[in-house]
Amino acid sequence: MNVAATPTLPRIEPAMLAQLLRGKASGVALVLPATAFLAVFFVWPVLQMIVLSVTQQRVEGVLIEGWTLDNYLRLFCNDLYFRVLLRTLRLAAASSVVAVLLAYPLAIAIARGGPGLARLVTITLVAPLLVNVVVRSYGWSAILNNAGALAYVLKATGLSASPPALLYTEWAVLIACVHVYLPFVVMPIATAIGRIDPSVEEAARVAGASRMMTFLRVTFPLSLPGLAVGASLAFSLTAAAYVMPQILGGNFSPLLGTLIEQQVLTLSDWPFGAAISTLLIIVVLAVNLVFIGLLSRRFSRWTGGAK
Amino acid sequence: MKINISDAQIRGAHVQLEGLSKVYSGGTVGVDAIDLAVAPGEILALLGPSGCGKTTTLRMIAGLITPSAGEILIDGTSIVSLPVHRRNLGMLFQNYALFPHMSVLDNVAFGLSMRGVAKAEIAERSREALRLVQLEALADRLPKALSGGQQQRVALARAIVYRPRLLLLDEPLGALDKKLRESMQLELRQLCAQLGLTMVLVTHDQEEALTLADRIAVMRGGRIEQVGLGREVYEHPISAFVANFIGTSNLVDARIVSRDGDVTVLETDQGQSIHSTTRHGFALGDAVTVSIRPEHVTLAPSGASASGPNSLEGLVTQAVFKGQNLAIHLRVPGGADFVCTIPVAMTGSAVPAAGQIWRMTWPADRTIVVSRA
Amino acid sequence: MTSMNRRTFGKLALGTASLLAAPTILTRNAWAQGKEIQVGIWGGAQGEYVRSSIVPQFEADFGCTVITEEGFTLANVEKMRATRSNPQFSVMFIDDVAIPIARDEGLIAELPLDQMPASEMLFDRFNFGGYGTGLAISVASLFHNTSVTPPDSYGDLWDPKWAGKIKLVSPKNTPSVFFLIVAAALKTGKPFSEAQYEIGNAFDKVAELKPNVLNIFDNGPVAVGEVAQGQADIGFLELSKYVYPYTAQGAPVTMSFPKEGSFAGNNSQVLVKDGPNQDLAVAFMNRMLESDVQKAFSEFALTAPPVAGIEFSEEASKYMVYPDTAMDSAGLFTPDWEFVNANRAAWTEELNGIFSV
Amino acid sequence: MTDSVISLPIRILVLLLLLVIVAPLAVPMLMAFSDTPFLTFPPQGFTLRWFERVLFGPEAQTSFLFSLQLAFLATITALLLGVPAAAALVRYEFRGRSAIIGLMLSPVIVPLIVTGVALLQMFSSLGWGDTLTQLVIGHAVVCLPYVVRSVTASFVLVNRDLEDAAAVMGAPPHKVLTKIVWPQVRPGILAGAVFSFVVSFDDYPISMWLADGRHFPIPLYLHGLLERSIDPSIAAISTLVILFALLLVVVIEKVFGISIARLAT
Repeated sequence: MNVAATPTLPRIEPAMLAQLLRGKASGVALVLPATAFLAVFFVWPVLQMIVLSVTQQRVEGVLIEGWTLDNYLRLFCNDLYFRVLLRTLRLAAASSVVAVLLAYPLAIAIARGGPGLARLVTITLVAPLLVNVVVRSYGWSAILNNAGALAYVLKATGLSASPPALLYTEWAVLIACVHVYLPFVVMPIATAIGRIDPSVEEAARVAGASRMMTFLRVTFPLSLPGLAVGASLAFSLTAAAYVMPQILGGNFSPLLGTLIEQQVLTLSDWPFGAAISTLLIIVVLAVNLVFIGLLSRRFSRWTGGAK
Repeated sequence: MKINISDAQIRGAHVQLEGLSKVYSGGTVGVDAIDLAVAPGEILALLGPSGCGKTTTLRMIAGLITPSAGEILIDGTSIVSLPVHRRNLGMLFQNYALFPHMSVLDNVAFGLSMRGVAKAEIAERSREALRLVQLEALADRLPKALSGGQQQRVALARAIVYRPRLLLLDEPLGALDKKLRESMQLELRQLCAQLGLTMVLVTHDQEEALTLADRIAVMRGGRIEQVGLGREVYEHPISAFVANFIGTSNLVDARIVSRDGDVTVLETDQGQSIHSTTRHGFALGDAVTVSIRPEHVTLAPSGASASGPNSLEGLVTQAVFKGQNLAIHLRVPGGADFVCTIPVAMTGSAVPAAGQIWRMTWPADRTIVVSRA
Repeated sequence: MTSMNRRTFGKLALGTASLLAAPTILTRNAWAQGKEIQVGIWGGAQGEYVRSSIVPQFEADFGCTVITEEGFTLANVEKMRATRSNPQFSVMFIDDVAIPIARDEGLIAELPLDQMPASEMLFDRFNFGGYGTGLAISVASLFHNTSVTPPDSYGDLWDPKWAGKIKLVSPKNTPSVFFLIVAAALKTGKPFSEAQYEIGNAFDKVAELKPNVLNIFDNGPVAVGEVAQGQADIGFLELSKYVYPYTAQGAPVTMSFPKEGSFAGNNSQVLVKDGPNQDLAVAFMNRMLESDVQKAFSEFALTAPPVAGIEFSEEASKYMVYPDTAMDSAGLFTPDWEFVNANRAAWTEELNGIFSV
Repeated sequence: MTDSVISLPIRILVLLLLLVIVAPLAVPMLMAFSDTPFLTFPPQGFTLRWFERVLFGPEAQTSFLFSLQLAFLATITALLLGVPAAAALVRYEFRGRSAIIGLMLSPVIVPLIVTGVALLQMFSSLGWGDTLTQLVIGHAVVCLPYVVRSVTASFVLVNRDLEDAAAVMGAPPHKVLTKIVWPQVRPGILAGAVFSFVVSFDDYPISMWLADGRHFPIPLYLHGLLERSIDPSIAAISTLVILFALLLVVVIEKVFGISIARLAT
């Protein structure tokens, strides 16, 4: 090849890239920077926090050092934490289920709709992400409160004289969580649907399946990898949420995230906050592993091994 | 009740397309008011280059595309307003379109379960259909574990198991290798005859159309250029386009200079005279194209006396050995290129070689007059 | 531990620049030239005033750089903790509640009051044992929509007629402690000063309020705005510095002061132990206490100053309890923060248990 | 080729959903024009002064520009780390591969507030890095999962035959990379970049710990405003941010030549 034809590339580069594209050790070389980065700036500091939960505790407002399990004992001695844990799991599960249900029509619109519709849906989903969660939560509160937009519209249209009290209930928290995390569910599902060969769906319809049956028997099962990603994201993010429960739950339905924030910011009880965090991390991790494990094993049986 | 697909002779559907059109939202015309009829049990091929509207037509019959205008009648009843899944059709796709997450048996059973057939019966009929395509042994495999030919046979079983009266095929064998494709073509033909199915086939491969179909509709630019039995279309193309799309033709632009009974005399743009005794609808002075099939041309060494009215000398540019035939490419004065094929067995000692001049002759009754382009 | 980092370079560069730019200042505060301190301030009207008025003037006078960072008391304490080994802040604004904690954990230094001439005018009660000074005093009490007649006594709020109409302050916020003291006082019939030690026994009283509570609010300004909009009748309870800015702007919300008394919310400043440029930090804290600064600051934020001898317009004094004698007669109560801090975690857990459904 | 894949009822449902998604933003947007010093619905009167205050207030401007800078740097960092990692995770089999995938996605699981303070503690005990570097690192940690996720998905789809074909036709590896691989993974990388940018731009829990007065991202500024008083300038900022997002869409489509709709497919 003529060197003059590619003047911007130094000679060494092709060889280097060739090395990168082939060879086994290069795989390790490529993941190394990101792995090291996360090890240093994520795993290590978070581990330090977790260590805090077994080496320190706060007694009457003063930090005491030394190995202890008291922070964890406290989690199990008061039924408050168990209740909150259950609520967190319930809300996170509900949020991911509802988000998945709502995500499908949107994902189908993105993956199978015309370019105009796909564009509209994508922009509507992504653009609001730039608006802070707090503002969006107050937006919901402006809609859901008993003098708010929903009540206003319901009264003005005569649909309901006394709109249901939604604000400061778990419902409001659920609505806001679904709203905030929906885009993170739609995108992977849309990607998964986009990967399904349209003729497979057509074959189902010609074979006598209605749109609904085609979706249930063909599209849905084949979109499971996307569902796994989206649902687990919604679950994880909701489980750690603390803004929405505060603003929209009126603090009546705290989640583990709320308690962590409270321990850290109000009570400066880092060791106990770290203990709650550890509990949250373990629970979310376990749910994710089981959920994704189940789905992906299933799915790789169908399509895996192709490569 | 026991139903056996191979026993039950179905009377294939009678399909009629009337003024069927598809105009896309951008204004592009995909299919332009075509009329077509397919007889019960007939295999019709829609043949044409890509973008000619053949696939759009097939998908309109299937219900996957809504026509802009026109009617699709099956046994005299319009199906245009019926949704896809209520049309009771079978369809084969180019990439098989098997459900990757279902076993072979479940793939085949799909249509039956959509029709609410009882479970036991579904199992029985699905296995029966698999036996028909000789894949019963692979019933529990997933599609990814099958070869391309096996996958298409599964697709076939899936399409016929619920006994549709019309089978639509969208380039069904395009992804298979030549040998497999040929055997599948015969298998398909046999099966259709056995079941009495009507088939509409879309292909861009003239050989496939000729092998599989009873009749061929050659499409071009959203319209049907010519419909007819395979042999008829091959032997009597109405246009240079059809002549060249089905088989190979030597095409020479010419003008009709005189008519005498059956004999039409034409003069090529290079001034040579050609005689034709085939029927055509052109008048004196019309600008037409003359089509001569390579296998109808005979070659003699240069200088040999002309044995008929149609004779041209040309310079051999290439001689290509094709197994049974030898394809000789010649250039005639004035620049036109000709191809003629001669059976290897008949070449004897004198084989045309590049650089030699040879004389081509062909009979007037094999000289076809078609419209230009 | 610290190497020469970019911030140090920045200081050098800045110092040189201001040396050239402001030669006249050299004469008086030459020692402060080019130095930089970081001050943790609050958000809100107070923070806005500190950043837009006090800091620029101080920087001009001393030829130094003051970096302000908005936060709230407990986050600011947390930042001091997290950066204990390598302090970045020099001065922190925190509420008096956190001073004992910060002192006991060795996060803050004793003030060199002799180097702070303006501290002479400081009321005794606002020097917090030499570990900080007050900056702005608010009153914590009930706030209500002006269309509602507020109760004379806190006890009225337990009446079913307020069902679902009260916004209660979150355990996250300091006024939550005041609420617990009120509940204990109502339960025991004792004054605040004694009742505060019986909070542990008063949670049945707290639980009885639950049917009347619409929600528990974290964000004072939002809660005040919502009461102004009529989403709730009454707020239980918040500092005047969050309420009066609305009142002054004509929103239909104001404060009321039940007969049992109200609470003092003391915004304060502390000197971070081993923070950079302590001398400049002390000068800044002194500046915060100077009379003209305090007058303007108080009028802007509608709070009372911790220093004596300032005259206010009638319009401004409407919103503040000043001077110290007025604070006493208004029954402004300051809790025993050390006791509170030792028990707050347990109380919060109780509150969580009661109000989380 | 096929028309009307999406039936009318689904189309209507989608439009209704979009309305609901927009509503909690539209309501504050309407309030941004309200001539009252507090947020109220329905808005009363009409004024542009909140926009004026936000647009010409130096703090809002500085915060906005800083957030842009931060989100940009964090995204670049996350891309530089995440893209090669994602490529390797798809292309190579090596020991601990699934553990590394788990690691890459784990920052989503740990509550951000914990990650933030843990980082602050580490940075301060090491006395290392200026504020901007610390913020970029903190944000890159939380952005990385989104990048790895999107890019991994796009690498799975790359047709290896094309690479072989190009190589056979004489393309050297770097040409294969730029001419064959890059166009195929570009939408995935863009999707990762967009999500990363958005996550960083909207982050509060990490910035809360690592920011200082000179490096003050817009979410902190917004929280500051909320602590101060709830007036419609918060609504005005949100309105402006939405407009900015739409501008960004135009930039992505015109400059990168990628339809925004392809983000997901």
